[in-house]
Amino acid sequence: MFEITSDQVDVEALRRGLMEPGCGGYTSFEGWVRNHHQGRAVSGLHYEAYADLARAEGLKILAEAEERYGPVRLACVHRVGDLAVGDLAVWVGAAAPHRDEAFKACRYVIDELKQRLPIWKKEHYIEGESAWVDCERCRAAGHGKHEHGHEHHHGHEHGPRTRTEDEPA
Amino acid sequence: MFEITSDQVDVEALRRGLMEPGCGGYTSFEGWVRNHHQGRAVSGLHYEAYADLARAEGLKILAEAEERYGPVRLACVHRVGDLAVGDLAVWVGAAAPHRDEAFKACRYVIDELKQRLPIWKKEHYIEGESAWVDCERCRAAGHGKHEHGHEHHHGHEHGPRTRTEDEPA
Amino acid sequence: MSRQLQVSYFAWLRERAGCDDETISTTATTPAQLWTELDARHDFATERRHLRVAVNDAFSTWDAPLADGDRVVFIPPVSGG
Amino acid sequence: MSRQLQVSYFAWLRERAGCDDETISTTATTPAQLWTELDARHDFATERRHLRVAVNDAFSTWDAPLADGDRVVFIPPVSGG
Repeated sequence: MFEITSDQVDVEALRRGLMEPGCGGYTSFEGWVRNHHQGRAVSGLHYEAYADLARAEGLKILAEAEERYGPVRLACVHRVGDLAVGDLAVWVGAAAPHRDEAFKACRYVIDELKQRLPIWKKEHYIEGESAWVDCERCRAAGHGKHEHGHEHHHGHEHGPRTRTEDEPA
Repeated sequence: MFEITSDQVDVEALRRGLMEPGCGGYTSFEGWVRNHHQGRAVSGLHYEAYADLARAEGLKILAEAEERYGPVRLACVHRVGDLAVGDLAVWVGAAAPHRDEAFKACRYVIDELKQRLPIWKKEHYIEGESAWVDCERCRAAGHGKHEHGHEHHHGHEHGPRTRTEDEPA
Repeated sequence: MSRQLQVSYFAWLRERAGCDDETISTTATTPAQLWTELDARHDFATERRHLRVAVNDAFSTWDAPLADGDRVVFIPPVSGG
Repeated sequence: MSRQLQVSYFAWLRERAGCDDETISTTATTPAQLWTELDARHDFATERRHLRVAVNDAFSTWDAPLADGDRVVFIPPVSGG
């Protein structure tokens, strides 16, 4: 089950949906909107998705995790729209006979979706600006603003991008 | 927060207790009672704890995780008493600024507590027997019944042990 | 021969284009050619190598042939999760 | 000189001993000596090297000195989680 939604996520219902008497280990991951990012105070953020492709790619990631670590019961929901600090942005759940597979499958899904899902985050800062956030992996590599042409392991090329506008938070 | 309890675990309350505006990543692990173990159909189980030492050792494990992966907000609850298939036996939650630390701290806690907490599991089988379960690491190493003297990395020595009695499930 | 393409924009490409979607009459036969044409019109202020492209809601190469009625989406670096 | 010790049992050691706790008057000065004495009485059917020991609710070595009133617990291989 993979879903892109603008509604609040019912974590308890999702968790119950993965329960199965053959599963002894359950791992979940939740991404929460943080009050800071790269030294700036964040007041909230907006997620925008290319929903048709994001759903297809999300299901593909879950299928890959099942193939690598299965049998494992997996589900994932990603929010879109306006979110406040503390809101749940993404939820991943994995239930498996043993904990190792549950942990690895859960981690695989969140790592891959951060790199591959066509979803974009715009941060609103306390000082009253907003900015589209650059790619996590580019940031980790310490690249500057779209001046490089490295290749990521998923075969796509791109550069980091942070665009700032004079927009109220 | 580390607790040994014979009461049902309120996962939602524990999760909310870890929320903090500086945390962007939350990972939880739940151990559920499985309907099978090493090829035998399980009807339920009983956990017995040396509670005073288990609490001290549990807090020590949480402190070690904090030291290795902190800042990270951690909590853990282990059930004792009679549990049915599907019941939650153990819960670990970890909230950190980023997901890598949340995953690693959560995994560290569950891995360590399985090796170190003085808690014992007795399985009840569908066929009507019960047995104390042997140590996970001994089982993984393929050892026979307490005929070896290997040393585990926590510095203690022990052998696996499965004792079976003619007791109704 | 020109074809009609449906182009959708997201994130800062949408803001540069000033619209969510547009229907384009073009002689471009590949996403690469279409990008060059639309970049000239909208000035996206980025380079193509920073983007991926999807045709009809599936990731595509830049030199895939485009057919009349195709939906094309240029995909900036993602930041979900 | 003998001392009074409080001994608690868990899991299958408890079942072999037939009790949760017992107060022992003993000349044993270490957990190792106490184990030998109690194993002779209860026949635990295991070897000491498979166990750990706790004194006053903290893990201990087998050759630590025991004092009057100490609580001693022999700890079989654990299986929590």
